[in-house]
Amino acid sequence: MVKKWFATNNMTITFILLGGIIFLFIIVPLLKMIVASDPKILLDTALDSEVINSIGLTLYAALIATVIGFLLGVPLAYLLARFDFPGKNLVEGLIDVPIVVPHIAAGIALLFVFGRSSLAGKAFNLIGIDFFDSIAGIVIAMLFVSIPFMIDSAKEGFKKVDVRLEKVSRTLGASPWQAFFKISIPLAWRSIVAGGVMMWARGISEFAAVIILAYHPMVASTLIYERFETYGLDYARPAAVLLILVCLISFIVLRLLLYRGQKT
Amino acid sequence: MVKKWFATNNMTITFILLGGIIFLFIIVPLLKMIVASDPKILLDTALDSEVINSIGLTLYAALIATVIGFLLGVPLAYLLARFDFPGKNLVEGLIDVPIVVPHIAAGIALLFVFGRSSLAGKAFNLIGIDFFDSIAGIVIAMLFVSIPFMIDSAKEGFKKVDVRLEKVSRTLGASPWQAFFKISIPLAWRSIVAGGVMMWARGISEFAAVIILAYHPMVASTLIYERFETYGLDYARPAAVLLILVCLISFIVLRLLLYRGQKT
Amino acid sequence: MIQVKNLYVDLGDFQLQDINLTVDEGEYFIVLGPTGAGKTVLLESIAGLYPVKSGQIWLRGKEVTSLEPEKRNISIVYQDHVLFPHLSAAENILFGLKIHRRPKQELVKVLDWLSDLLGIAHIMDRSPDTLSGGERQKVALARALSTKPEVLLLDEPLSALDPETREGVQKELRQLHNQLKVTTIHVTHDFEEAIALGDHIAVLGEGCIKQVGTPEQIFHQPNSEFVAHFAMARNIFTGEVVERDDGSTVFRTEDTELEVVTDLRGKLHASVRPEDILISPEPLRSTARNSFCGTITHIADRGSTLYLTVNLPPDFICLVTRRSCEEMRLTKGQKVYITFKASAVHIF
Amino acid sequence: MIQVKNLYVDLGDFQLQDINLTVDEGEYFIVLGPTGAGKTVLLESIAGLYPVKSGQIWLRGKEVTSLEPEKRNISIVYQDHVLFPHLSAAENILFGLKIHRRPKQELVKVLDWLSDLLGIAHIMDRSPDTLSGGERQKVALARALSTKPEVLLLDEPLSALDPETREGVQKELRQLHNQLKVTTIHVTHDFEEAIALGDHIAVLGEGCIKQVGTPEQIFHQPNSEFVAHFAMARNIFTGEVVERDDGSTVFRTEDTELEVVTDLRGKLHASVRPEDILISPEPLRSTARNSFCGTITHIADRGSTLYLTVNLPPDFICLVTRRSCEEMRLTKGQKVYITFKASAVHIF
Repeated sequence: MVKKWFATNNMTITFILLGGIIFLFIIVPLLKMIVASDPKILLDTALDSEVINSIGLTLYAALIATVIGFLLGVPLAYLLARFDFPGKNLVEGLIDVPIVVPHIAAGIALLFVFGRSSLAGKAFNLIGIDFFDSIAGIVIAMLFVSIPFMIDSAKEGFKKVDVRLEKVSRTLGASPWQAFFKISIPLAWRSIVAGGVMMWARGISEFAAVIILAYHPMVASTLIYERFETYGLDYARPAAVLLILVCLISFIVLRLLLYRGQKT
Repeated sequence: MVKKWFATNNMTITFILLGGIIFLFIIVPLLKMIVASDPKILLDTALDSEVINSIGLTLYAALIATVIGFLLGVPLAYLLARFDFPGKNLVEGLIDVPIVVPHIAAGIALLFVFGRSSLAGKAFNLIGIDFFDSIAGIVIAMLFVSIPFMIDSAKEGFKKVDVRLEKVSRTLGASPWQAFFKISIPLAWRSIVAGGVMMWARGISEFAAVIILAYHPMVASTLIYERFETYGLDYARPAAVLLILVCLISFIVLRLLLYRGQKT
Repeated sequence: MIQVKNLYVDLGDFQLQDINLTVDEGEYFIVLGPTGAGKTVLLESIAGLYPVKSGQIWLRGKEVTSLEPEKRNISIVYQDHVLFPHLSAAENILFGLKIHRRPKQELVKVLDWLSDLLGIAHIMDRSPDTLSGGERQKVALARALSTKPEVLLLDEPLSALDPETREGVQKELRQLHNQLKVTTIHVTHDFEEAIALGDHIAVLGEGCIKQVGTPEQIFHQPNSEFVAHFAMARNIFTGEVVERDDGSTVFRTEDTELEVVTDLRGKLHASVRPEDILISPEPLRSTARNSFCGTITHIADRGSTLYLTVNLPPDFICLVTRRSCEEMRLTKGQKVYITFKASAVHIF
Repeated sequence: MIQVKNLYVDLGDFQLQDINLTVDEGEYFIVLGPTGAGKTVLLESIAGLYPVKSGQIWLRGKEVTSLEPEKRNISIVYQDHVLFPHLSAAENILFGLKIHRRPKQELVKVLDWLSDLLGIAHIMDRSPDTLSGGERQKVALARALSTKPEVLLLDEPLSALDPETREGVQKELRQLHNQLKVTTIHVTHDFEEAIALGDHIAVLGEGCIKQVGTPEQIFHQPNSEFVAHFAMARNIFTGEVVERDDGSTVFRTEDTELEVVTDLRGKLHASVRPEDILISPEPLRSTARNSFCGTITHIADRGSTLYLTVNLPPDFICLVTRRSCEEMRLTKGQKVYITFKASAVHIF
């Protein structure tokens, strides 16, 4: 007689039912919206230059934010993984603040600091960068809300690299830079890329902080919102489906590449 | 001669400078906005019943979403932590989809499934629940975008509980339910609460999915956005500062309670 | 009484097959096997904590194969104790009784009984992570005994302890069992531990039961290379440690008396390593306290070394180098003297 | 030559204080100390990988205390090897030379030289996680040697290996050092390993250097209880393993010859445990291959056991029970015979 004590009691059955509700709640809306779409309308939408441009802009701006996040976040992650200093807990807590601060309020705060009338805004204006209603504004909004993902993931990656690997490389003649680029970065690479993917996805998904800084040029979310406000659900839906598909497919492809890289 | 090889080379100095930029980018906007606020205006805003109501509504709706997330997410987390089944990776991947899906699009999808013209919407209407422009709509929008935090955190918590503790309790006469409530839940409690705090914070911070389902009653983010759109930055700022303060203070207090609980 | 019939358990990497065991009421039963032989899984299967592929488990004449673990009244003590970390020692011990909603005065009584029995009254309020290995062990035992189980399962209870505590705990386990007479299944990889404690021993290896028998049967009549491997390394005897009138301590077997150095007393076992035994044609006058005359009954050639079996009785297996053997012209049937120091006898 | 002067290192829990060491050019220097004595940190301090609180490190007459590790040309081999997991064995070995941008033909030459020297040519393309412990060890050694370091630091290089490989690797380390003559500092907690390999030994304990000297000085003249604790447990002798004309293998010291069972040859050490030695008033005719006449020069009372020092020469320390001693009326100055089996002599 085959028996699985852990699977046939009424608790696990109850849990499967309860867990099933929340699981369905997550996938049914997305699935149903995708399945219910008329392929023809979807194709038309995909050829709508306004939609293409806004999705392209979204991906592009999120990518720039991710690159900036990589250049600035990875060094910070390395420092946090390697060194202890007084107040480190506070610094780590502050880095995660963008996740818990309401994004609308974050947008207001960014506009307050980087807007045309602020000091920083004027300084950047001198070198030709304007954050209001511009790609630069979209980028900093995305950067602000998504940077914690990069820092946290890279930090965990560096923590898993035995510091003695760096020490051995130093005794073999490597400078701190060489130890970092030849040992630490290659070994933490997967965590860094995973953080980058999350950061990029989070940047694409941002709406609240973006519209405060830059309603125009319209990112995909803004376009969908405007169509929803102006013409209603049915008109907004195909663009939303398209955006979801682009996000999910990019995300799946990137994750698969990441996992394939793990095996070889 | 005291020497710290790992702290005085030019790489760490460069990293401190680069990391410092992103750290300042995160805290300066929030700090400056809070510091630059006129306490009198802030006080007036805090007494503005519209602001109080919207912040109260936000906290309340996020709390309900968190409670639902607890009731439905914790069982799912337990199943994922304890059992292996074919397609488990897929299920875990799908649970994280709300983090990467653009929130506006998620709102559209939710409205499509739960709106007045949909099947589910009509069914819920029969028992008196309407998701359009209602607290129920705000709650499911918040629930959708924040549930992954609860599930992931609780899952990690349950994974850290030695399954043999449950087994021993079973041999001592505990039913699966008793083992769950007397062993698994108490031992995973900190992770579950931490997940709940994250979920609550994430619910409060949501804007995009909420406005699609329920522009009214206005959550704090919607109110700030409307004031920003209608009257401009200066008028929206005090409410934003107030919301940020409420969020940060709640968050800090909850985290402190959580850490204090850890020590005793 | 517990019976395991044709049990088949899948461990992923390998299987336990055709496991048949009968453990009598009140017996101390040992399952002996190397690390990774699936001993823990076997215990979990008996307790209902691991799914059984096929076969049956009978407890006191009833089939319990598909019974929930909480309805079997079988307790388990894991090797690393697995105490509930959020409960004090006393709460750990009373967990089972509280689950059964026993009245307060019974809880007090049982706690008093167990803390007296195991000598742990002073640590009752402590948290598990402040306890030493030996203390955790005792709390885990008390917790397992609190529900008055029909069967007690012990998973390598001595191997997580340091060598100093181990001997004491082994003695206590014996005493505890003599007092309570609870049917016990104890798994271990330590041959001497098995001999010292077991009423019966089952040798588990390569996914099945290799031999079941009394300790004497296992070490005198191993039925396979696998079992012999456990037994061959030492000369093992059953007997009693007593003090002689002249003040010396001896280990008395049916046939002979060995002088030993030990603080233990009573019915025990002794072992002597073959390489610690000296062979000579005449008796030796030396500091070695044990010297016996016997006959070489068998010579096993192992290349540069030889194993001689010398019958006094009992049989002693002795290791000598080929050069010694040739020089002294040792042959089968010859009378020789075997000599070893009192400190070379290990009592357990 | 490397000199450590008044080194003070903070380890958080405790400190290394007043560390003074002088290691001559080409010497094999052993730092012997118990686990947790801060041996690894001492090596890291010498390599510049751990911050020094005070004191100085001199390398070939230059102070290097505050020099970057990459400019010291000191290599380190950690106990668990710490190979770069993302690089093949060959890439691990060539890491240092590539960093120094050496020409391609030099890389090939060095790789050939090291893979010949250590016999690892066949594993060059493998990834570290597919290598056995012994292979990883050799790759780590080759990597450390690739940059022709002035000083080689070895952190318990033998303790992560299983006992079978250990003896071979120990021999190889000796040979390697004889060939390359690179100044080596090797830390270990194993007394016999220290004796077998060290030109000089420094004993580290309780945060400071307890004694520095040749192996003979350390085991014959321990200057403190702490050092004696390492040395006391065994009779240790220096000498040579040779084959006699009659085909037997003996360990020849200045004063005597012990018959032994070993495959090792050459200048080595031997140890005999005091409890393996038999004492008798007359010579014994037995299978024991070693029997010598000597004089009891000292009796140390340890309660139920006694330690006798018997001078042949050399001195042997022997353990006997009080009863044996009384029965045989052993007294200081008496002539006795000591006997032990060839297999009781441990060669290292």
